[in-house]
Amino acid sequence: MARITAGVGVSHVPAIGVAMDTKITDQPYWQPVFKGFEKSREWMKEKKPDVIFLVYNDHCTAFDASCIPTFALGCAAEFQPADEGWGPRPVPVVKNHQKLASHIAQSLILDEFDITIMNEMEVDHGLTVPLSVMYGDMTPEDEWPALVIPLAVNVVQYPAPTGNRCFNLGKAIRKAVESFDEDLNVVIFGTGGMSHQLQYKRAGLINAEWDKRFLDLLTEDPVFASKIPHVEYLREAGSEGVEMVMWHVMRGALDEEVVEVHRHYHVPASNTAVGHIILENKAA
Amino acid sequence: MARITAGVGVSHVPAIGVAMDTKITDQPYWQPVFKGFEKSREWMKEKKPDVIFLVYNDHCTAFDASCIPTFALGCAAEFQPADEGWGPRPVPVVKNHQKLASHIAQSLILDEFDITIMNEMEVDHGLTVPLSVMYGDMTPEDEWPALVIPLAVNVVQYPAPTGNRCFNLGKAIRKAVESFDEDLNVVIFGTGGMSHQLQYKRAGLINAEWDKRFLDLLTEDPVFASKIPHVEYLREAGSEGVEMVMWHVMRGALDEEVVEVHRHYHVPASNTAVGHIILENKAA
Amino acid sequence: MSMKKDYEDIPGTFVFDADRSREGYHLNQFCISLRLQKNRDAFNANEEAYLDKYPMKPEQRDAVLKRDWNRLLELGGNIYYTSKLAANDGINFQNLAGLMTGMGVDAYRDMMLNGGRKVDGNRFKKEWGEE
Amino acid sequence: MSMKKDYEDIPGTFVFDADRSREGYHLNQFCISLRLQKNRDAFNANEEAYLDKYPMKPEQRDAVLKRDWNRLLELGGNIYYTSKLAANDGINFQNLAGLMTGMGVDAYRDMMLNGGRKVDGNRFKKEWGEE
Ligand SMILES: [Fe+3]
Ligand SMILES: [Fe+3]
Repeated sequence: MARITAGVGVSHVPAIGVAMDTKITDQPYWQPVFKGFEKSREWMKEKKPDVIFLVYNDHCTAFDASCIPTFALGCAAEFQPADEGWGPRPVPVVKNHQKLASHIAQSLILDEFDITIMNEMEVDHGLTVPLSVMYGDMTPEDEWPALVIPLAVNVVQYPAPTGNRCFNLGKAIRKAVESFDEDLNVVIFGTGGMSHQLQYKRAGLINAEWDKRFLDLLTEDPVFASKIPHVEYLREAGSEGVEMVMWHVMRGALDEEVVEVHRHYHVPASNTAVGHIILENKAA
Repeated sequence: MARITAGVGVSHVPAIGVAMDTKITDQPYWQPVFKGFEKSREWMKEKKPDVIFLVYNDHCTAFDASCIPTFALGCAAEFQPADEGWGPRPVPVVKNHQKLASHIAQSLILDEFDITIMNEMEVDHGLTVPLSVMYGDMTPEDEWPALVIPLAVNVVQYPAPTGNRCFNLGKAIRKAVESFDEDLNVVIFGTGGMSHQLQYKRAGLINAEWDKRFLDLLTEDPVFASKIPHVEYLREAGSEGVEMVMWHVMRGALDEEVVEVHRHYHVPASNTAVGHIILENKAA
Repeated sequence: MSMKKDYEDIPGTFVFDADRSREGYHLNQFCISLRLQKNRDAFNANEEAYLDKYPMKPEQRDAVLKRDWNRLLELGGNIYYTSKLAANDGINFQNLAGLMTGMGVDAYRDMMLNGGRKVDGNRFKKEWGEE
Repeated sequence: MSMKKDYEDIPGTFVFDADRSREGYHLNQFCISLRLQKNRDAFNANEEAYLDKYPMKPEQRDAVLKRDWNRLLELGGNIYYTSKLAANDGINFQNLAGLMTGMGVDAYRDMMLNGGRKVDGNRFKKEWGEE
């Protein structure tokens, strides 16, 4: 049977992708950002997930304003890195575990999650930057070491799904994975955040104290964390900080009690606080 | 405040649209189909809804297989009748109450329904045939007497949302409508069905007994009706009979107790059993 | 995978689930492209060349060219898609059903006028002598 | 309509809700079109002619032509969309923020290096002397 063994929370700042793609990660500005992922890359090598279930948001790339799904599950065979306005990232094409993806889609809909099924989709930095930081440098000729099932969450147009809804979606994803008859080690990623505001006169807001409390809660009291209302993210963590609702999907898919095996926090990467956590199920 | 005063269940057989568009409704084949809508057209004139919330399914017209939303709510200013392969129907463009539509979208997402917001969408016979049978002949130069908010439900790729999910969505739509500060008379339509199978060797299946029981339950025991599992629709009412899950959205938006003011049932229209019911809230 | 399909014992019926949808994807995308007149014109001018744009399996392509309506469904086609190919050929839903059932258009129409196909005897594959 | 907006008292911030999305629709669709090189080329060759394809309001069009980044947001633009216009001009997210805040690119970068904008004093409009 397939099982979810661990969860990864990680920011997906586009400038981090640019830093890797332009080979400037050892510059003083970037060095401390990447230092915090050294242990993560070791962990990935040990953990060797067969499949990554990757929760992210599209940044007006694959989805324009004509069609805005709350939850869009990628069921295509593969996903090309998108041109976001400055050319596609030079990273491998993302390959799906198509049977597991459509099994999850069916299971979620019967569990009363109103998923949108995507049979064609390009993926932007929201999906590829987490893979890059966790796996290290890769060229388009390489293959990502794991298959990837993308779940795109609307966090651009208000309202994003509630934290509670995301948390319960995580539980339903776990149930779906565990009812799949192939022996697969699945790791789930929740991405985005942490505190940041990209727009208007309050741009540049960072709230390190709030972010650290969020990381603490995620490990220790995830149900409480999932009840944080949208307005708190917006006010305390910046208008784009609301991306953090996606971390609750990851957390909901794990055991109630988890072991925090790694944490990394750094300000800034471009406009954003970089946060990262690795949580393992105890039984795993 | 806006309020939902009544619900309409009605089949949306494409051949019914063709019969109206080609002016053959008084032929012996069609006459009994349309006879049953005479009272409905009178009722619409009396009832004068400001807005129709119209639950229907797209038949691989606006949505191809690349993107399959479970629930897609139309938030565009207007919706053009689509070319489904034999030219667009000669009926008026469908105009939205855009503010109410986006109010409902927001309210539903905060109520944990994972709606897809559509800001551009063409509409097929699933939406225009119910308007035609309820309002009578209209030309593209006319205006539909009501504004229309379309909700497209996936019933083409298995699984459709459950009956229970649809019923609860109806309740959430009602709550959203009632929290909108404009005095509006809203009527909700659930469309599709009744029993029919369009495909393969069992095509032509009709189950009048099952259909009539469904209509009875809809009036008298809607919660029980909403628990009917997918396999029962598929087996008893034909593979395309599963469209009837959309009637539960309509029923869920009404009071527990309703008055059945009209019913019509006829076999056949093309491959399909035509069913129609009008339910009013008692207080309305 | 391990999700049991409680609808698989219904005779003469394909439930268009994720497995069928995956199998029929390019076939169905081809069919829906015929919704638009310019695509119908291109297809009708040169079917083979038009089909080259859709990476479907050889047997799917063959079923399209032969208008083998049942085979299209067996290979992952869905009726709402294949009906667009039928519409291009001037075949409406009812006549398509006449062909798929093997009854022929007139006998099918008569059956519908007489109340349609009864559900008794048509609920389970075993009633059709299938397993 | 009667849904109360509990986020309206946050200073220097637009929450891109349904009302803003409706207002900014054509503006945002224009911006996202610049995701693709062929559209960037067409826009850069003749901005006015390219903008004619998008039925936006005159003041939105004017703000595009003037690259008035804050005005774009005030008129229903969303940062993920307007950043595509900025990218076309060679302005990245950080430098765009430098412009929108009125701080200028260098002072903004320095603020970020020093831990970013503090939340204290930046939670409520009244803290900014706004209402
Ligand atoms: Fe992001
Ligand atoms: Fe239908």
